[in-house]
Amino acid sequence: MSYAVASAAVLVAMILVLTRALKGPTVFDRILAVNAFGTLTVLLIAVVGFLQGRPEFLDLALVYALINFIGTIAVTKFINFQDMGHGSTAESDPGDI
Amino acid sequence: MPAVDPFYLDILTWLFVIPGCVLLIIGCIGMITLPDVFARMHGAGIIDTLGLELILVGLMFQAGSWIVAVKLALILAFVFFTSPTATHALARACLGAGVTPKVDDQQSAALSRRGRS
Amino acid sequence: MVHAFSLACGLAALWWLLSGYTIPLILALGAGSIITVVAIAMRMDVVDHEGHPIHVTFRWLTYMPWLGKEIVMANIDVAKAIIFGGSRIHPIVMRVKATQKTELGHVIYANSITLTPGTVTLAVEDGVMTVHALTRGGADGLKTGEMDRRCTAVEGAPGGES
Amino acid sequence: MMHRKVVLRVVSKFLIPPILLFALYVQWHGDFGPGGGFQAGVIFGSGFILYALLFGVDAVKQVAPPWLTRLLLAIGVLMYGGTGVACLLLGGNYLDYNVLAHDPVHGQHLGILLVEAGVGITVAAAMVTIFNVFAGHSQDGRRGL
Amino acid sequence: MTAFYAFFLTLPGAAAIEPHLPVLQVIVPLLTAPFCVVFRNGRVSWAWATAVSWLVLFTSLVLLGKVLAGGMIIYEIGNWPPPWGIEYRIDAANALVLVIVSAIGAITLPYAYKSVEKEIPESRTYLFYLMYMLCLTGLLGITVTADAFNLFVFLEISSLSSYVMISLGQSRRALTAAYRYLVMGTLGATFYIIGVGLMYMMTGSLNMTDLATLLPAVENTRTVLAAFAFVVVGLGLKLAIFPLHTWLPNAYAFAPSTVTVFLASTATKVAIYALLRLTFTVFGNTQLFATTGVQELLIGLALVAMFAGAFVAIFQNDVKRMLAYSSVSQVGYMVLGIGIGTAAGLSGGIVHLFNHAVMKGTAFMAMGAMLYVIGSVSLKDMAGIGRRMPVTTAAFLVSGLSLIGTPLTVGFISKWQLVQAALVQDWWFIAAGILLSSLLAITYVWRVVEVAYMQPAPADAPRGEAPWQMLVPMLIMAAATIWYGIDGDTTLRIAGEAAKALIGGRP
Amino acid sequence: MTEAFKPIYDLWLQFEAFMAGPGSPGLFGYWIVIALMMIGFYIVITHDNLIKKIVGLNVFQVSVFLFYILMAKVTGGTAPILADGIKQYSNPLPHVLILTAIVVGVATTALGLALVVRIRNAYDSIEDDEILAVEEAEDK
Amino acid sequence: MIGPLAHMPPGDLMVLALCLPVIGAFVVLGLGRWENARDAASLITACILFYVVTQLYPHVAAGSRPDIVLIDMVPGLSIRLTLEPLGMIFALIASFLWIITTLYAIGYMRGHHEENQTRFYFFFAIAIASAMGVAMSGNMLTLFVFYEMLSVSTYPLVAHHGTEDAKRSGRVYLGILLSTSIGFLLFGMIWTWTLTGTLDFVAGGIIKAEHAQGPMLGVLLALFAFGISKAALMPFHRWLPAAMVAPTPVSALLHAVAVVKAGVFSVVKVIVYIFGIDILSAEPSTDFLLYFAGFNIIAASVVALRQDNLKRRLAYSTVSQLSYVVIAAAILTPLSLIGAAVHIAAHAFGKITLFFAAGAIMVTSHKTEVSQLNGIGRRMPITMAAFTIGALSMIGLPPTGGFVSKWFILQGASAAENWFAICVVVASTILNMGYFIPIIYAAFFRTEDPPAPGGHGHDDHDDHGHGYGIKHDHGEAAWPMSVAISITATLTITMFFKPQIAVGLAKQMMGF
Ligand code: NA
Ligand code: NA
Repeated sequence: MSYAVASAAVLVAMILVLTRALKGPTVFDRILAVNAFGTLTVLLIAVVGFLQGRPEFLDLALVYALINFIGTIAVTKFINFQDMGHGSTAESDPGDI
Repeated sequence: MPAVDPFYLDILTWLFVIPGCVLLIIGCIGMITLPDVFARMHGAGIIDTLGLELILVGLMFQAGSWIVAVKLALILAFVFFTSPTATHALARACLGAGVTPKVDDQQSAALSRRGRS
Repeated sequence: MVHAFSLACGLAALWWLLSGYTIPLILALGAGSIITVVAIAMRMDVVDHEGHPIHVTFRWLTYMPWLGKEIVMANIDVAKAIIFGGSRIHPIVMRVKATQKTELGHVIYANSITLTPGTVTLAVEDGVMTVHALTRGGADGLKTGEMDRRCTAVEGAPGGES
Repeated sequence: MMHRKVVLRVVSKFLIPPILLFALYVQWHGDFGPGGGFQAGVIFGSGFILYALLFGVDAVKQVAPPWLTRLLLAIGVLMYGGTGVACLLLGGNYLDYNVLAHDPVHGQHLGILLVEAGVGITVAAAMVTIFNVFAGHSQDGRRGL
Repeated sequence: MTAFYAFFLTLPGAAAIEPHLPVLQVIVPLLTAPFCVVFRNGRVSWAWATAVSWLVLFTSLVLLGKVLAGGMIIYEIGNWPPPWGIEYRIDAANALVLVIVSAIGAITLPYAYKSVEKEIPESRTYLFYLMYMLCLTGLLGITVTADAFNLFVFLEISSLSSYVMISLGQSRRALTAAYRYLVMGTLGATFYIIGVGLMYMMTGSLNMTDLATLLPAVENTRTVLAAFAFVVVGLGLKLAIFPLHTWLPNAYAFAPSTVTVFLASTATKVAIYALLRLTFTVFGNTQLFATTGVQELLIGLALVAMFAGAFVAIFQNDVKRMLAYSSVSQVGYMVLGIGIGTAAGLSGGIVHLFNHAVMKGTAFMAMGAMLYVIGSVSLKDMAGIGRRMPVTTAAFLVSGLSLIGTPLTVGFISKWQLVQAALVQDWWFIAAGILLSSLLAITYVWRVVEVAYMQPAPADAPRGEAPWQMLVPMLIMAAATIWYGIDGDTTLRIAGEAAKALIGGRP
Repeated sequence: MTEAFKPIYDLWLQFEAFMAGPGSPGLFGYWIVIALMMIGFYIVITHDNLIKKIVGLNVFQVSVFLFYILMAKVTGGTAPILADGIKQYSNPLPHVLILTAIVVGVATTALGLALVVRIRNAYDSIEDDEILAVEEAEDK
Repeated sequence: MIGPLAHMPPGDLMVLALCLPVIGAFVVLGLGRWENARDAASLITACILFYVVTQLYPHVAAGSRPDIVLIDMVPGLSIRLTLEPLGMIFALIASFLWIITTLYAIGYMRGHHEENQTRFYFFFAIAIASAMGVAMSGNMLTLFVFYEMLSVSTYPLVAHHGTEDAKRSGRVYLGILLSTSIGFLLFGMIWTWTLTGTLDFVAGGIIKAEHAQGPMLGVLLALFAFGISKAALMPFHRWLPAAMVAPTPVSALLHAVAVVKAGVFSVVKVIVYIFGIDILSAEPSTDFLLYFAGFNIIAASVVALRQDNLKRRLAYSTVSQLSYVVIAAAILTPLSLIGAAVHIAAHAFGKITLFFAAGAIMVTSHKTEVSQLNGIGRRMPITMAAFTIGALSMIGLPPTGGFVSKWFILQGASAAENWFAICVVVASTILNMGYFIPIIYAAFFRTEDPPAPGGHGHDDHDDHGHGYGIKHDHGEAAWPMSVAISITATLTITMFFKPQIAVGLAKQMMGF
């Protein structure tokens, strides 16, 4: 029961976060939201793993956490000089995070 | 794992999971209601810290084997290290792109513009 | 070399925790894996006091409970701010002193700030952190400098490692 | 000298070795459930990508030179396919591991181990290669993904 | 073909290899592809790919011979019995498609050498050949596999590699074309696996033969109905049936010439084969095709495609694009054959798979040659090209006549078979539609012919033929366009066998 | 439990059953799948931003992964016994399928993003309508 | 059977007859740079071809039907040559008139300083090859192939001048011919094949009562009749006037040698060998053809009356005359069908004479309109005499071939008591007179108009320039043209006195 409650909460949270991801307004809001969504996914995988009695899902959760982190770093690294739809200042240093 | 009455473990789990869920939802609401991306990072912070932690700790009581508990701990540790790092990187990226925080007073407004130096 | 050895030990522990198998094949594979990873890590030049800070382990463990308490408090603070909104939300950008001597120390401090909801480190410079704070409580808590002090303590005596 | 990406650098330096080890753990424990090789490859490759993000593509090219990643890419695929072909040569059908050893169970074990290793190597090498290609190439001075 | 198989058996070692040919057909290109990365040299990769592609062609010819001689070939990967293991199953239908794909693949590579050298930067040519081989692998895999999910995997292997190949085009529009194809292609493939998933849910099997026996029991459930719809729409996207064709014209127009030749002649064909296989083998024992309106839908869309594609083609000034729209129209003929649904209709559709591959290959090869020499395939740059590049233009003319459906070209054979299949069913309007749409084909072909032959060439216009490496494959294809237009019996007979294999004993 | 809350309670039971795995996944899972599918498809179709399209494509694909995971619960769990009594380690099917689909999805996403970057370099835009306008102007 | 080919098997002769013009075409292409050699090659090829065709005549006259299968495409579907009497007539006409037309063309093209002459002779030869193919086709598919080849190969001839106007006309020409043949003819063919499993030309027809009955038969016949738009049944006749932009030798090719002849030839073939007259006369729904053709004759004649441009008037005359063949076939009596066959020949000689004359007038005097021809008979007596003979043949008066064919047609019609056909033939004869007699009258009995002020332009190439650039101080046409005109005019008369070859072959066709 507690797992189900937790998973329900995570799903609700996911929906809330998704609305932010869709609303933006800046690309950074979206990145933040996607990152949070990733964290929630890690949580969901773990909870569902318990719920279904398949703890091997935890490996998957860990992998997901890793990819979430690296993905966020990569996107923030590229966002500054790629200017995905938002004005960047001339002084921005491409290599900098 | 030491043999403990599952009933107490369940109680413990509930004690952790419910606050965790509440914080999770609050953090998400924060991500929606807070004024700008910097402020929303604090909402995300709630999710990444107590929201996640409480639920995972709650699950640990149900682990049933050391190995599962250890894996949960590893996830916790990993998020513990990476989540602030990612948030920090994102904040830097915002400043790098010229997105400055909405702030309440003049001094910090000036600071925020210099913040990326 | 010391760091390489300690890294190998750390990795072996991790392997043991993860695997839990005592089959010779798996153990052999584990040993091979650890050697491979250490070799790659050394090639990458990530095995040093920064990348593998064994020297702070103990002090860090004593710092953790305090940080945990701070995180809980900050969570409650920010949660209130989100729920009740209005005047409780008072975003500011401020600069706080960072007295750590090493980069590792700075990182511990910066991440501690970010890890506590309500404050996010925007920039790390020599001796100064630029921080975005959501609530007055968070900002005031940081201004007391307690966290700075504790992080400096975790860092320990500077210059001892190379 | 204080560097601006200090937080990321220190955290990543700390995380990379465990990540790589975790990848290998997944790799060698993967034969108890198929697909381990792929996940392991992804994790291993991610470790390198994290490194590249921090220290640049050139640094990663020093650790794993392009010729090496390319070679590994090919070796991985060939390990995967070669195991299948080995089955053919030993008189079985393609990927019929039973013929790989005298004992069919050992044969299956060995076959899966080899195939998963091939998959893991391929995926990791592919991730690094793709990242290098996209992050390292630039058109008229602009850096591109 | 059968003789070829007999010849193969006389080769040393043939007996040992022979049982494994179905899997070798796919893994040979798959396992040899990575070497391109190792070579990292355009020329070596080219030579390697060429050698392999001819080996692949050899394999497919042997397989076709074997199928024609002895019926279906079944191969279990890993010796796991279906439904757990993946099974390869070759009958006349896919043996023919294998030959089409591998023959085009083999004949395009010699052509590619010069064309790629001109159109793709040296540093990327090895990547190109790598992708070419992967694409070939994917297409062959789609064709041989009897596993619905495995088909998806191969579909995506071929698609991903084609996206990359298209994006290597010279114009920046190649990038957007590749992107749009990627989006549409991925949607299509995802639709397809949704359909497969639904079938799996109902039957617990992914093996096509297994599905064919299990589906009738559950055919009246909405799930199976939805599965059928998803599969048809998904594959419809891949094969560019109107109105899901929007990705095709730009993808063909802006891809490197070699890619256009290869994809236009093979990719949509294989997708059509997949649709045939799913419709007539997997769902073949159910009544869904006839009762759910899918048949009428396919016929309707095919007719619209035939006209709309050809009509839009008329107004194109870029001839590659014109031919791309013509492909939309020609795909309509093939789908029409599926829609008619009888053995005669199917063989019409299947024979058009082959015939269109040959004629469109010729046409796009001619375009590649023109691009090589005059640097453009725009009508305004083609004035008097008939005299500036007589051989190339003649080859184009042959394929153009075939697109129209002129007798003694392959186009005529397919149209004949299709019209006849429609008339046997008393579907006059379809027969009339096939013929009337040819009139539109006349118009667009004639626009080119007029510019090529009736307009004087500007004095300073570049002239001369493309290198012989390009001419020879082009002429071989043009010759095939005529040869199989004259000897329609061979292809029609195999197509008839294929149709029989697909629909079994039913009429 | 009053009558008024019964439907909500039923829904909850269904949800719980759905999350709990083995057995019938019920309608709940498929609602989610369908919702995700629609959302993803909607994003792909309606958005002009090339990256958003890729995101939509991902959501669409994720719905399929979820779908297969749900199905794994129906059919999974049994290990096939091979001909000469050799037991396989586990039923590879559902996992392999999901994993393969994920690999394909990741590859597609990577390629799509790479294309977007190159498109942006070439057109200075990642808005489909702007790019189309440029291309139409080119056609004339 | 004389000469080197005397002992060649007839099948090989047919292949030779098919290949010769193609070979000639490529020789012409190769000799393109040397005008004289090129034109000589053209002429020599034409002569050899005629010789080859004459070598076939004795076989056919003796009742044998040379037959050879060239290509087996699909079982029941082949490219096959079979020579029967009607085809023999057509082959003889086409190959003979090629010689004359080449002769004429040499004079015309040089006199007119035309461009791209090599292309002209090349495609002319290809068109002849196609016509030979049509004539000798052993089944409907073969006929269709060569029919289409004829359409395509004549396009460059029609659009010869390469002007926008010429190309537009060329498109109309090709557009109508191809769309009707693919839209209707091919449809009808495949339908027939679906019904019968064969497309061979068989005496008595291949469509039997068990294949098709009732209105379906009418629809099928309509598909063939309108699909063969080279027969210029309204409303698909527009291509013929459109093609008037072409040089005159091309008009000759279209109107006399090959194109329209291929059309009516095919119609007769279809009626006789695909349907068979028995099944058609038994089915009332197929009668529409008779009425259509009748309407066509009258309507086209009326239109011709209203044309001032000489070539257009001749073109509409052709539209009308072709329907004589169709109506003759549609009467469905053996006699009328003989008339149809003979009329193909008679019209060929008559109309080619008329076109040659029109072309000669245009090249020599730059006159294109009927209203400009006052008194021209005195400057160009040979030309206008020949024109008169041609006109008489069109009207159907003795001593011309036209009389013979009309005679057969009327006989057939009265035998069938087909009053409609009789009325149409009589009425059209009057109309024909209406548009030919005034020309002859003006040419010989009116005085020449004085030159318009400032209207001089000696080397004006505008051949459809409607009145300006007229030459006034000209004489008879150049000798190659005059010779050609004389020969065709003579043959028109010969057709009256010695109709045996055509009539004999036509009778054989009907099994007499
Ligand atoms: Na195509
Ligand atoms: Na077409």
